Amino acid sequence: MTIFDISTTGRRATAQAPLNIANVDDLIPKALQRSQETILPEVSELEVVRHYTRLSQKNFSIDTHFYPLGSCTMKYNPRGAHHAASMPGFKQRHPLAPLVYSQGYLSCIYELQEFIKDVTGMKGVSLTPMAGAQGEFAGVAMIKAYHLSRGDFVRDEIIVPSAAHGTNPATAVMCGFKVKEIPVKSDGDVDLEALKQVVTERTAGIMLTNPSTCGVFERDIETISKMIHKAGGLLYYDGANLNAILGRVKPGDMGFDVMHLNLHKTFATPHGGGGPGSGPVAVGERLLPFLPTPIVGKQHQSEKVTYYWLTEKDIPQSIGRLSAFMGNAGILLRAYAYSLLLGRDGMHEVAEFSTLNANYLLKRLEQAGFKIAYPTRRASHEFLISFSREAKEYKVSAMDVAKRLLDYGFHAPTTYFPLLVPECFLIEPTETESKEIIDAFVEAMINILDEIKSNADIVKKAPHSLPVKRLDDVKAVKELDVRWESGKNS
Amino acid sequence: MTIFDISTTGRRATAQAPLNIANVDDLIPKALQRSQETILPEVSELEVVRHYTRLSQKNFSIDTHFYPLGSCTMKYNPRGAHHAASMPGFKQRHPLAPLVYSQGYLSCIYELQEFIKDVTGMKGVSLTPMAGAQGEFAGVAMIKAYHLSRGDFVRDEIIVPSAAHGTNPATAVMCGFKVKEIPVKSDGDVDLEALKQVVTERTAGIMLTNPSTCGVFERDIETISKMIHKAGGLLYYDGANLNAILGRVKPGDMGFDVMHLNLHKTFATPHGGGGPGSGPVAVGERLLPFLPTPIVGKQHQSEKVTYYWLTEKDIPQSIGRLSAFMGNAGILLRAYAYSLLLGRDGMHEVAEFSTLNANYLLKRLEQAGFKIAYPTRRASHEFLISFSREAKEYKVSAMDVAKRLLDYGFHAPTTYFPLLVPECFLIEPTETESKEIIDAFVEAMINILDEIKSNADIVKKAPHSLPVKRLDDVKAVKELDVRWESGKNS
Amino acid sequence: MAFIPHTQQDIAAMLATIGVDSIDQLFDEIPEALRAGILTHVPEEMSEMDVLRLMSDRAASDANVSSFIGAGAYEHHIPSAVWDIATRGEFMTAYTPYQAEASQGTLQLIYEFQSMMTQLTGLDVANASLYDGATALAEAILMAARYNKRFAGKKVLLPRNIHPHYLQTVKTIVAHQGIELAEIDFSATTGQIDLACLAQFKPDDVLAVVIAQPNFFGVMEDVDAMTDWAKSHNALVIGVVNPTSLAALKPPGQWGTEGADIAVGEGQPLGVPVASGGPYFGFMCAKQALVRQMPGRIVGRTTDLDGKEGYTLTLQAREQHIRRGKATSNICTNQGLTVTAATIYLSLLGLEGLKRVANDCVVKTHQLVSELTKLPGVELLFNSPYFHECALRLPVDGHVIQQKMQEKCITPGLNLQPYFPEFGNALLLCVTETKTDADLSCYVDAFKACLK
Amino acid sequence: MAFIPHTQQDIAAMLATIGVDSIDQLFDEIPEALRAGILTHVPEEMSEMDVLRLMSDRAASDANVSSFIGAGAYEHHIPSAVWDIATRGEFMTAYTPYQAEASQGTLQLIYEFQSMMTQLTGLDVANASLYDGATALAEAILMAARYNKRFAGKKVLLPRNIHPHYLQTVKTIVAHQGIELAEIDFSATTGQIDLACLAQFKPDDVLAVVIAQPNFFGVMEDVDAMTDWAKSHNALVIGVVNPTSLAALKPPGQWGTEGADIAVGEGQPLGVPVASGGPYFGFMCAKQALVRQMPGRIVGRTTDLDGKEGYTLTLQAREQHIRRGKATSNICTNQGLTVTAATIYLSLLGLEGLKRVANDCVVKTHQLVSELTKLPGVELLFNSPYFHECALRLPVDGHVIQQKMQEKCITPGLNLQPYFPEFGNALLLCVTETKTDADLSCYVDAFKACLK
Ligand SMILES: Cc1ncc(COP(=O)(O)O)c(C=O)c1O
Ligand SMILES: Cc1ncc(COP(=O)(O)O)c(C=O)c1O
Repeated sequence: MTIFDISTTGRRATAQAPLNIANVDDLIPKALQRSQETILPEVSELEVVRHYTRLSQKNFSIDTHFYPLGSCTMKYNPRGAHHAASMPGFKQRHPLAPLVYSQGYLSCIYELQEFIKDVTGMKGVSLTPMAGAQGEFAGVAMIKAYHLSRGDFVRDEIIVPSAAHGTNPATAVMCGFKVKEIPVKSDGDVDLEALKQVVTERTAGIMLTNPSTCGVFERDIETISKMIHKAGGLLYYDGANLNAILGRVKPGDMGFDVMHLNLHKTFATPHGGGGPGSGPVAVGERLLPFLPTPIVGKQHQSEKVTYYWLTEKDIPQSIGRLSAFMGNAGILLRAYAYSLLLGRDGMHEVAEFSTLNANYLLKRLEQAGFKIAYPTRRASHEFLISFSREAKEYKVSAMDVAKRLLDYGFHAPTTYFPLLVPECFLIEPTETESKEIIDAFVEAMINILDEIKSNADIVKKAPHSLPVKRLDDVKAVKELDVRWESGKNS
Repeated sequence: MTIFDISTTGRRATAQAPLNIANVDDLIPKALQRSQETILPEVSELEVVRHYTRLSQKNFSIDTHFYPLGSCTMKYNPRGAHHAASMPGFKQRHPLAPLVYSQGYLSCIYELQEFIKDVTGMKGVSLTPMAGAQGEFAGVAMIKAYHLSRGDFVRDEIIVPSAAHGTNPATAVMCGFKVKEIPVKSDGDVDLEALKQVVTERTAGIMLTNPSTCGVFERDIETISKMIHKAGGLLYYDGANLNAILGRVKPGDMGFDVMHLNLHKTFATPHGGGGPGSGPVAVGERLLPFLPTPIVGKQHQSEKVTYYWLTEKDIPQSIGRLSAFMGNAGILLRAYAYSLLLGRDGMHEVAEFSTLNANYLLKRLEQAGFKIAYPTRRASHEFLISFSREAKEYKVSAMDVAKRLLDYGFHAPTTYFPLLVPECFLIEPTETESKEIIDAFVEAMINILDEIKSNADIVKKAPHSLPVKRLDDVKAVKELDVRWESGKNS
Repeated sequence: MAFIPHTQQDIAAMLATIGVDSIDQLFDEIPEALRAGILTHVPEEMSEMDVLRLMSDRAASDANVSSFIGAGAYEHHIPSAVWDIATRGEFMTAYTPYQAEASQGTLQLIYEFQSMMTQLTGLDVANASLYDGATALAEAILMAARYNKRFAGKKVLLPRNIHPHYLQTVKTIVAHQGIELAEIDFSATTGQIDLACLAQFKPDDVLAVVIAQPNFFGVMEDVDAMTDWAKSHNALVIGVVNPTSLAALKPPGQWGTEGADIAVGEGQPLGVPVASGGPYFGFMCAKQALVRQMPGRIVGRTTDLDGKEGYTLTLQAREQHIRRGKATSNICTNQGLTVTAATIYLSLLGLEGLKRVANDCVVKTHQLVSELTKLPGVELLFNSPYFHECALRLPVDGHVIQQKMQEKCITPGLNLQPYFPEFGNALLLCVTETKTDADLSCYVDAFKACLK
Repeated sequence: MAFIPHTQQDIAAMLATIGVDSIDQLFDEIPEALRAGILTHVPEEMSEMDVLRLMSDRAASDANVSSFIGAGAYEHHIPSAVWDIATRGEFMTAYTPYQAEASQGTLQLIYEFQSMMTQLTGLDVANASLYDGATALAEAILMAARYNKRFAGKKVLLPRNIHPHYLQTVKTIVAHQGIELAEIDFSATTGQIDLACLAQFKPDDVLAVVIAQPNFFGVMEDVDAMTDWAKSHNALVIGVVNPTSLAALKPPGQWGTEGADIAVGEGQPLGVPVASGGPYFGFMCAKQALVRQMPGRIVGRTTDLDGKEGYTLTLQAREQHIRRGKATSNICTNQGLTVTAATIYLSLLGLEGLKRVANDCVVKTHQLVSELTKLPGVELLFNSPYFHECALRLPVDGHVIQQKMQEKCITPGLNLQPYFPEFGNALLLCVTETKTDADLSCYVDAFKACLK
């Protein structure tokens, strides 16, 4: 039942709009007025509350379930950070408010810029990108601007490992680059030989995550860095995995020139059922002139500290503006609060305990007979296992296992990413989960393994206990139905 | 799994207490210090959030289910009223704050007193009682104080209809009275003959609800009122059913001398899983001197209006104080907001539409073959049906039907109250529910009736789809287990 | 038609089913004479926006004050998670868990709450809440009387150093049961119960002794001696305790050699905002022997048809809806939602966290008091150890200090004058963990200025 | 160890299972040289209480101003239910619904959102959101180019009366695709797109025309004429619309004879606080023919193994996680939670409610403007009908007015000077339903005082 199916003509939540309807016939030319009525739902306030409260209960979420979605860092989102960002003064501040009504907000944002410089080892930060992918866009656009500013017009290629997240190649293309994919070796590190082949004078840069999406630390990073820099290219760091090394290794120290952070991952801001996130970019010396605007500056005016906006006027070579205002301000405030809650020691602990949890879970699964993709390697904060054996022997796919895990009350890990490991799970427990829950997850996995051997059908037809059974994705594409229409079945 | 079962020694939600533990050894004598450690849970913040979020999902509630619990007025609790009462200035105000920091709060409370006088037709109001039962206590104590103040020492009896809510006789006893029960006739009205028998010079008063707990309007109320008053007694109005006549009939006009309101019913404040509620008392002229304190007064001081507290000094004959401060302030603020949201017309509509819904539901159930307790009467905002027939023919009890309704996604109506109607349901749909949901409820009832006839076991063993099956109440008493202990099964 | 979903068509269809022409007709059993006219004091309907604007303006006029009043309501940090979860619709808009199978969330939570409270108080059983601390004390006295049926002629000893409002509430509520309340005095030097006052009572003169720990003045009583004295006189001991303090202080169940019999108190410090005095909740714990005399709801663990564990209301035969006139109390609706908050609060804090809170309050109160008592004419009213509240003698009228400090948006504490005129100028102040060193300095500076 | 549950025993047991001696050892694959020292700019850990205190002090310093700025972010009443429900953990702490069966709540809600947006815009399909209105416009232009593959040499016409920040964002984002952007001017008298500027373009010169309705100045465009012109030149039409206004204004799908092809806009007015500029959300709707060129997530209705209806992400082959370099956009994380809020908002308001909001804004803006234009030297910048924003010419510097009105805690609007110096002293103001008559009087009084 959608909200449209509950709708009844003439019903209204009367408390929520002005009590009288103002006449605008003299103010809006007739020809511009709406004549066609929309079919928005007509429902009571109770119906709305009940409908969406019940809908919400159909979701798995961090607040209700272990959610080891690799590459996504589904850790506890502190309610305190949410409250701190929801103070009326913050919620009511207009983005174009005069500076005098902005010092509270700007001071938080300025400090967050400083924190991010600290943990990344970078020289400058712009918080405006609204998600990781927009951070990538900003970063690659800066790489482009850098080369162009030096009169270096031939560099039209960005190198990306085959294991990279889809946003990496997609971003490179959006920035007008060609993508050169390079393979990953069987130990999870980049194939240096292959890399050598593609590094040329056309190389604008390389995009890497480290630890990589294979769940291992790229050990040759210093070599890669030298190789790329020597060829005149720059290094982009995809910060999706920063959680694994937060406060322990600074991307700047690895030789990266530019990076984004996913605050909705590493800084524990809520994922919101798909967003909003925030993807600040941080840069080394070379890319400082190109940072996207606006940025918050700080000045001392006769004893008093004031904060202000740096715009294109201050950064004339900036790649420009990426949003109507300055990105996802509320997410930035949450990340700021999170930083304060953790403090510097807490930042280090994020890396330590997310790594401890991942390695412990890896070892337990290995002992239970699961196939580890990179068995000779330490896990970073996440790791890969493969169901290729089960797929072959029992015709049970990684997706089947994922669905079956839902029945056991666990959200499934990321499946089929990266693509190079067949039938894989990318598993990221995060530091905020306890040993007990990891042990319970292992137990469920062992049970499922037993089921695969004894009664594969129960796995193949899973889930059995959710609001719906296995959904038909193919039909969803073939018989495209993307909006409610009166009279359509429901 | 209780929160204790999740607990692990040494675990902590560190953000929630001071980071360092202060030493108090010099400040608290050793002999007074705690040595025995308690076993409070030791859990992380995520564990707490997850545990209680998941627990919450095991509840039915207005926000998730139709909840036609007779006598309880489970209507929509406007989120706006909740927000209005949760403003930081209200939440932070200390109950003993100086008047200068209290004018905002007191002005709301004063106006609520005025609103309540308006809808009850009474002369004075004290908002301090914290629930209906405490309002009853205040009211009956005032009746006692009134008689005593007149030197009338023999009145030691309170008359209560057999259909009355349990709090009525319990309150009378708490106030030191003997309870005289009188029967209700087969048409739901009080048996006037029987009443005549018990009205004597020992009659301190009578407690009535009108509409009564039988779901009908007591038509002889004027006669009763005269009868009691003539005998020197006073009339107490149990306001639990005020929803049925809000703004249409004022208890003061019916001859009642004192009453309580259940703001958590009639004024839509949330029931909170058992409370808090609020049970203001309103009185006619005679009982004004006895109102419990404190009350909010208003004065004009040189152009300026100020609000202040009336205490025992101002009301020397007051029955006194009923709470440490002034009752459930936050609930009063919600009720105030609700009054503003409804406005005077909205108040009338409460009575109209709660009555419309009840009569419609009654008629539909009657047509479907259910046995109506008072078929010749209009329903008030609620009504009684009886499963005595089904109990006899199919050995299915009202409780069985109640449990089966849960499987259909409806909270059960009130069962076995009032006791005089065997195997009964007291059904109160409230005005905020739609025709559609009432129709769906009727359909479920019809289905259950079919099941009773075709497959009674499915009803007798219900519920089948809830977190637990039918619970053993007898065991809960016999093997009393009212607290978690380490090592006990879980 | 705020919150009423009926369309004109709905109304017409429903009236047709019922077989009447108008909604008015549904009220035809009500005598004409009783029909009320239009309301006069309730204003016209307002939109949610207008109500929020109005009430936020009013709330703002009471806000932004740094308050150092305790006196029964304590400002503590409330973890953000507490009310985020407690106000989830499933908790907030459910009612008393009469249908246990559809209320396992609330029921299990109350069971956990009972478990936490018995742990904190060192007693055996707890109920699911009473209205507030004051009524909980009144109910405890009624309970003691029920337990000790031959109480006629025996007295309940109520020290004058419990919260004056508790004293008043108790008087109102127990007035009708023939229970004799004897107020006993406190020592003017120690602030503790005056042992000399007790000498008059012989064994079996006393039904119960009430002991507040800490007492209204923040002073800590010698609970062991008092409890042993009570026991030696065959009296029950009712402790009135601050739940935060229980993390630092000996629990009532451990007082003296036998322990207190009943512990009650105000639950507000456990995650409930001070909010003008309510909704708070009263808690009550007791020894096992008293369980059948307890007022209020109690949740028990049991099993379902499949043997799976579950929770349900138990011992309902004590309650008004079953026992009517013979119930242990008339209480029905209690303070469920604040209990929900407190349970989440206690889970988040744990004993360790609660102890940190308690100790921090104690230390900060002493810190402020030691600064203030350096000032001329400011001195401790009592020479006993105190917890997180302290009564001070002032060189000037407490009301005047209050008014002057108002200019700095500080409420310095409760002016004791109206409550205990015998002290002359006196102030009861409280510092909790919410106050920073800077807050204390502001206080001291503002206070100094008042003395000038 | 904020939020980390590990006890010493846990750590020891886990290390033993892994077979290492210390957590440090788990990092042994990382070259020594890369190990960072202690952080220097991140401060020491703070408790939640301290963080809330710090940030509430800061927030308070920005608060209590009555703002009349619109310019892309609009203060509207947000029903209390909206965020109470949107912030339920199940919505707020879930991620992109990759596991459809465990995400039916989010998926169905997005499906409902898509349905509402297509209804409002009069178009066929909608996506699940883009970052904000500005990026949505950029994506719409990229989408138009993908749809019309032979776009080389063709221009996208961008009127200078769209939001200047949108213009800047578009330039940043579409810079790398060889799309030619042609800025076109607006009429200095009407504020509308200057038709004279269009004469230079012949049929097939133009890839797409962007039309903002209302435009940055609040002025309403002749969308029918513009759309018909575009269509006669074989260009796509991209409408940039304010969603509140859609309740009152002709939907893009109805512009001209054929309707616009794509409609985008800022979703913030639908229940999202202005909150310093984000998180908001960009919406995008289009004609069916363009669906496979859409960026971002789309939810479709389908059935499960039992034939029961359910929801899932669909047309994923457009997206980066499947199509990588060939995806329709690099967007991955979108603005899900604000979409959740907007969906609840639209359900509560309905078309009727939204129209009341829209009309109230329109009327109040005109009310204020008519008062102000009575003052000497204050006049309308443009002579066209305007919606809920209006550009005024001032007799004094807008910045000075702003500073003076600050004393009354009023922000009178956006000073247009930095954006359009050619206007001289000019102000863009907006009045929404949140302002009362008293607020408008205060504004007028304060404004008058500035002119003295
Ligand atoms: C490795 C990696 N890179 C980039 C991204 C893109 O980040 P976002 O979703 O915030 O745009 C993700 C997130 O899903 C990711 O996992
Ligand atoms: C008829 C009646 N009277 C009195 C009460 C007692 O009110 P409360 O629960 O608020 O104490 C109730 C509530 O359950 C009731 O239904």
